[in-house]
Amino acid sequence: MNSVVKRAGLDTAHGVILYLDDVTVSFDGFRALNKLSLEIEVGELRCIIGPNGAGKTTMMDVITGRTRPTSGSAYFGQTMDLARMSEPDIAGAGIGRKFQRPTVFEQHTVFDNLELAIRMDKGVRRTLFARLDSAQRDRIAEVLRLVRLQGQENRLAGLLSHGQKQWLEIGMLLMQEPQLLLLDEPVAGMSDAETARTAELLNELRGKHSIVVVEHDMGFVAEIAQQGKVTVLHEGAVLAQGRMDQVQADERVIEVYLGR
Amino acid sequence: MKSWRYLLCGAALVLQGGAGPVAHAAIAPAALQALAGDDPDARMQAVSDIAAQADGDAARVLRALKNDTLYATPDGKVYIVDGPSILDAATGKPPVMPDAKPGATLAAASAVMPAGLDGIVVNNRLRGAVDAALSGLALLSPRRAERLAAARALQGSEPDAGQTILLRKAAGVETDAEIGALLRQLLAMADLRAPDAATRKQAVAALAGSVDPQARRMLQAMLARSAGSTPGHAPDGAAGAVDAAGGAHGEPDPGVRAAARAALDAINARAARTEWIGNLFYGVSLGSVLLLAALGLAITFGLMGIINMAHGELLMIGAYTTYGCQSLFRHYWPGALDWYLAAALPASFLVAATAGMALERTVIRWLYGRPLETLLATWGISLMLMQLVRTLFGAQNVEVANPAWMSGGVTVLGTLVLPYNRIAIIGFAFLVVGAVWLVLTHTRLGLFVRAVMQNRRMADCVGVPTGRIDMMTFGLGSGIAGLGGAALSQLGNVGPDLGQAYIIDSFMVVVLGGVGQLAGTVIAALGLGEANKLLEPLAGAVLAKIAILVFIIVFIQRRPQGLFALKGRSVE
Amino acid sequence: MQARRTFVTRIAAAAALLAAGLPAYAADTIKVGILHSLSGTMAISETSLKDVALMTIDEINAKGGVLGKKLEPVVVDPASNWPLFAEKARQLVANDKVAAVFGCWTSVSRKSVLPVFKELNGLLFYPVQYEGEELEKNVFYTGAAPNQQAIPAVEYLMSKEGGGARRFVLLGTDYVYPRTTNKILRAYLKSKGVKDSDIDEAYTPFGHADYQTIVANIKKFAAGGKTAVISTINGDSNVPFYKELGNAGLKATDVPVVAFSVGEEELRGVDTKPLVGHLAAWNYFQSVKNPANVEFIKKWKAYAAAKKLPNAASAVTNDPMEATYVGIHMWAQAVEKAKSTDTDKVIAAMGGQSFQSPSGFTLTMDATNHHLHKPVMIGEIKGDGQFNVVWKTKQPLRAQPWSPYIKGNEGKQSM
Amino acid sequence: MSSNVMFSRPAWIAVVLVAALAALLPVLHLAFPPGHALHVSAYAMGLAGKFMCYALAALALDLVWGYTGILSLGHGLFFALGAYAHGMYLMRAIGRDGVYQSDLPDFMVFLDWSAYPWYWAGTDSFWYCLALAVLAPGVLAFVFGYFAFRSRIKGVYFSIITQAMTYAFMLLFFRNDTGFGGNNGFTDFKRILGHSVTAPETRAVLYLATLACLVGALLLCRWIAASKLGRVLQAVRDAESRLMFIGYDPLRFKLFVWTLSAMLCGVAGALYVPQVGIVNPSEMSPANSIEIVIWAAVGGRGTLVGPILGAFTVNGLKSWFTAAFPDLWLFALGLLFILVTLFMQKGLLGLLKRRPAAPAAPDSPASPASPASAEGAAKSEKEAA
Repeated sequence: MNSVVKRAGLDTAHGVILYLDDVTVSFDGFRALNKLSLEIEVGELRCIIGPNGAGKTTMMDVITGRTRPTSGSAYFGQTMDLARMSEPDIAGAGIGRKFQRPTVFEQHTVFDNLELAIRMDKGVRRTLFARLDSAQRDRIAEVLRLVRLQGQENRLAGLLSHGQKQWLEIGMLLMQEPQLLLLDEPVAGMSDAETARTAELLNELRGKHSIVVVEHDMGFVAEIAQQGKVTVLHEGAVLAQGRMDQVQADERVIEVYLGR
Repeated sequence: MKSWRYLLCGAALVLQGGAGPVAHAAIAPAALQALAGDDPDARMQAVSDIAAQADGDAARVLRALKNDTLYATPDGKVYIVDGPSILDAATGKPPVMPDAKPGATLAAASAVMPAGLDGIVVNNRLRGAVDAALSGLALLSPRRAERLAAARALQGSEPDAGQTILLRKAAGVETDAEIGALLRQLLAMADLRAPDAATRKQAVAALAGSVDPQARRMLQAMLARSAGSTPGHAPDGAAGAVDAAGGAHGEPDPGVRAAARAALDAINARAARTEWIGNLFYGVSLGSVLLLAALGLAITFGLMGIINMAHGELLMIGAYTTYGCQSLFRHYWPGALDWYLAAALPASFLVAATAGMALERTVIRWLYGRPLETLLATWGISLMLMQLVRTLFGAQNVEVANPAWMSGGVTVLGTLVLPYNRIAIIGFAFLVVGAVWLVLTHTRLGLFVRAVMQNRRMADCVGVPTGRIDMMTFGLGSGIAGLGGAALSQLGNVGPDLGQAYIIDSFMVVVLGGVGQLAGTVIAALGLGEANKLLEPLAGAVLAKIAILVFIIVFIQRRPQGLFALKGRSVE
Repeated sequence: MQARRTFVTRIAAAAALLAAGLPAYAADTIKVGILHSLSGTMAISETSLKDVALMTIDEINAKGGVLGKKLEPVVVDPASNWPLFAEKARQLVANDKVAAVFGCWTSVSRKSVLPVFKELNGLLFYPVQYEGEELEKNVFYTGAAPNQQAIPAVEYLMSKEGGGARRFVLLGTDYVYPRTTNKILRAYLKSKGVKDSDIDEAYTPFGHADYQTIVANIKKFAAGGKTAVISTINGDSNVPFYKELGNAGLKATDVPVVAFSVGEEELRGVDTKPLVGHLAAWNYFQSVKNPANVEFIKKWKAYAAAKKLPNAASAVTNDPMEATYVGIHMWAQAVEKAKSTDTDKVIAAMGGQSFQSPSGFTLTMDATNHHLHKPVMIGEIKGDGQFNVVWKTKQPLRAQPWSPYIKGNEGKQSM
Repeated sequence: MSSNVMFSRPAWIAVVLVAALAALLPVLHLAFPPGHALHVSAYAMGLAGKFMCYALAALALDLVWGYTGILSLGHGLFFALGAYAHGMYLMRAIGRDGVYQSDLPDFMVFLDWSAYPWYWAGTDSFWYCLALAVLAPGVLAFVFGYFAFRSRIKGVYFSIITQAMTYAFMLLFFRNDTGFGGNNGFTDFKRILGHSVTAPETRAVLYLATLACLVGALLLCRWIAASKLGRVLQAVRDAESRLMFIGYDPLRFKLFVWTLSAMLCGVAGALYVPQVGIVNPSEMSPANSIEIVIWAAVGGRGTLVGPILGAFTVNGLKSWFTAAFPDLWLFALGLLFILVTLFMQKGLLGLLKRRPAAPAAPDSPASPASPASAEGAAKSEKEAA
């Protein structure tokens, strides 16, 4: 089950890269996801909002293979059944995930972090004999620039600021050249300046990858969603969907989310 | 043993005179002299002869013999030297000596007596005879307990003629049902030898309810064939099998044989049942031991996540504290020695708890969040504690005696003996569990403990003194371990290595139960105990233990979080 | 990378320390090695042997030493770790140049040092009863061979006095001494017409602490006829075993237990009241009455008190301690006779050495098999943790390290 | 800038230097007569040889603990298995010189066995046994590891079940009926490949072989650590889930390093037996496994020189203490462990390298290696490179 580099089998014929169909996840009775259905189109930047416990993270878990749906199906493209794949396979297939709390390899340099993430055969033997070629070095340099960490490459990741760690993590995702990027609260705990730069970064990425952003910060969402679709989750199901202004107008949303 | 006939007369006398000693008759010096001599058979004879007197003097001498308080001088004068008092065995009066006052101490006495006053050695054979004789006398004792004990003591061997007569007498006057039954069974054994089949048949029927191994042996003998047949192997005793080539049956009458077979089956069935129940009890008992050993760890390791390799040594500390208390009582308060545990339990808790808190403050607190480093540090601590005990108390084990009320056991179903100390420990184990549960769920400390364990930072913020809580939690765990040690001291060794014997099992129990799961620990302990004890008869002690370990390894594969795993949404 | 350099210096240091370290020894003393575990599982038994050895050496020095030189004890702690035993033995013989080593308890520790003594032609005095099946030029065995302990004990149990046992439970810890002893006993019992169905053999692991099942089985087995238990349970497991036995109400008058590894020292850890009447077979008991023993006990108690040994008040003597005592004295005598500490000369001189031992007998070292001629005594446990000697041989028996009851041993009786 | 350079120039020099010096011992041993100032006694050489075996075991353990963050309390088992495997050959090599002059080892004759049990088949071949010494631990580790890692057993749980494993094996091997000599194990070896095991030359060769293996293992581990795989291993230690989500399958990496480590331990064991002349089940006692961990910790975990240094220090001290203060040495040793864990998280090596401490990585039972020492690891990597 070597994770393969060429995106074998990713078939986006119908322009849809991710299908969630009637996905239900329940932990001892509690339904974290309740018949959630969702489609992400190729190249789309989708924002997902929702109060705590709406099931955002669980949804991420289902997509990345950490949690198996109790019922329903999750497909990557037309053919890949995410419910049957292991985390590494899914990652290899082209789904990158950024966690809520930034997780990078704190004991490694920024450079090593990116190098580890680089898109290649990640089996044991290949890793043991791996050597960096110039193309890969260029790629790393490029990403460094993209996530605004040039000049930091030899620092230990553990020494980076919170925001920088977030970016580094995004950078690692980019090194994987994923088709689909899942970003869990990318600006949580960031200063306004950092938030702004992150927004820029996402806007640069728009179109190059399909991106799903889960976020609380409405301002940020408004900034990156632009005319794109915004989905509101509530109690594990889609409550509303549409352009930001539509969603914000929807009184059910106001009811549960903006809460008053 | 023809002596029983005298015994009978004596007994008769006793009966006439009602209970209690009759007209005083000194003991024949010849008998005493023989007793002091070293011709074994003569000594046996002497015991019989003395027993034959069946009076207070006889009983006194026999008891003295049994208790190693019978002394003799080279010229065959025999004295009962019991602590400070000296009595002339023959008369039961203080010895008439030129210059020794009555009640002089042994030292004083031996000073005035001919040199070489020396204890009369008893070996098992003699002791057996003495016991039998004493029981014989006790059969007619006014006290029920004594009679019961006597009747029990007489089991295990076939009564001889003289004994039988006495037994009939006793059975005749016996009012107590239980004792009566025992006596009748003893008599039934004698009746098996009776000439007429009817009596034998009755006897066999009576024995069906017996738990006496001797009865079983005799029944088997009846069914066995005389020629080349072994007791314990009973060929098919259907009527007509008599003339088969195998030689004659022990019991000629087929009817009686059938009855005997029925009786034997009844006995065996009961024995099997008893054995099964026994195994269950042993399992619970072993489980309770594991539980006591592991409970402290369930707190320090389970709740706090400290891999405390010195846990075993905390058990040891508890055990040694118990030893200390016992010694103190011995020394200052011998009268209350039986109750030293009452002091030992709190003491062992406090000492171990203090030691634990000291460890926590000095070493462990610096290692929170680095569980595998605590492993190394506590390993070092355990080495030091062991060596410390070696230097203080010596490398040898020390003696911790069961209090009188904890030694011996209660006999159930006739043969199964449930030792009091094990029963006590089972009870104690559950008491401790209950106490811990209460502390954790119904006290402020418990609340804090759970708070800190669930979310240290948050607890800190809401003003829980996490540092102190850590210390007290660890102290609690250590204290529990101390209690465990106190309990273990009642079962096995108290030595420097005591801890090492339990540390691994303790970890297995906690991990199997599920870290942080008190209930899990309890179930795991009992489960392992039972499993071990049910396997042992089949596989032997070693393989049983190996099987258990393999089971644990496999089980952890299935449920990496132990019995009581908490499922939930994955947290990054 | 300076780490590597210190790593070099460390090797060098270690080598220097250990190699060059110790051979410088003063000519006016004779060094003797004491190789007993002072830590780990065997410390329980071996520590007191170390102390007795030191006491004996003091005693000899007090009398002017050997060859006019004082004895200088070299004590090491092999920590119940068998490879460490070998290492320490080599250190004693090769570096400290000791004239003789007194030590070892378990068979495996002896086996692990044997090659060292053979290679370096050292001298080992082994003070513990053992399984036999061994004969080494460089070793003198002052403990009992099976025929000096096990067989007489069983004879006694089968005798009228011993209760005339007909069925036997051979119960032991699973290692070589019990295995061998039981193998020999089984053969012996067979030769006495005991059927296999009347022999039950059971083994428990080291440090086994739960004897409920075992005791229950004994009880069951005993229902089949007059039974005796022959216990080769290893020191530490005896306490739980005896406690279980006592509480399960198996009295010595019903089912006597004779033990070969339970002496006064082990009984210190037990409440003996429930055990009265159970037996042990040794070549010495503290309770034997003779001047030599009185003297020995007095010296030991005095030494324990003087050296403030833990619980010196309750100090007792036992068989291996006596064997150590005898061994050291005999070695001293042999050295005097040989006028040298040279191993071969001493070995030659050891043959026929005799010593008035605390056991009340004069023990002689057999020149041909390096074992002592020893008396055999059977003792019954008393309430005070001492033993009543209920039977003893008239004179010392010659050891048969190669038991005639094991096939392949014919004509192997001497070196 | 990360690179796959194994050693810096000075490091190379150091390695060669140490190896050369160590290799000198047997030469001195053979060349000079006892008593000569330059003579190295068999005792000292034996000791050094023994320590090198320990060092190899510690090195192997550190590969899984220090680098990958998997604490094994069962490495003593792999060590012992290697020892037993080689021991089987040595027992066969005794031939008829045993007590009972039989083709079977004494303990089998003694159990009245008439033939070798099946699992002894082929053990009369030195090379087969050598292979066995590597494969037996390897296979066991692979199987055990596969299931353990697959069910994501981590941290303490893993440590405990490895302990259960070695404990179970110890009990198994203590049984006489298991066919490995029970408590006495294997001892009284006579010859190896026809040469007497006690001959000084044989000793020298064994010593050199051990040295070669140790250096070889050091280079191998260094090479792995310096490779990208080495960095993946540390990533497993620090943030396994992140590693998964960038497409690595931790199971395979753990399994690889775990099995390799077990095999190295097997080698150490195999070299150990002929030099100490005995192997018995107590080698499998949980305490022995813990000691290996302690060597690594004392020397400095997460480094490669550290464990070697630690093994020599701890055992050197042990050998010295047990002779110098037989009654007190446990206090000293125990204290040493405590002090090291409290004040020298990077071990002795940490003392030798003065470096500013770095911030702590998020720590949880799942990532045992303490942040600081992991830091030490990362650093020592850097400057070795």
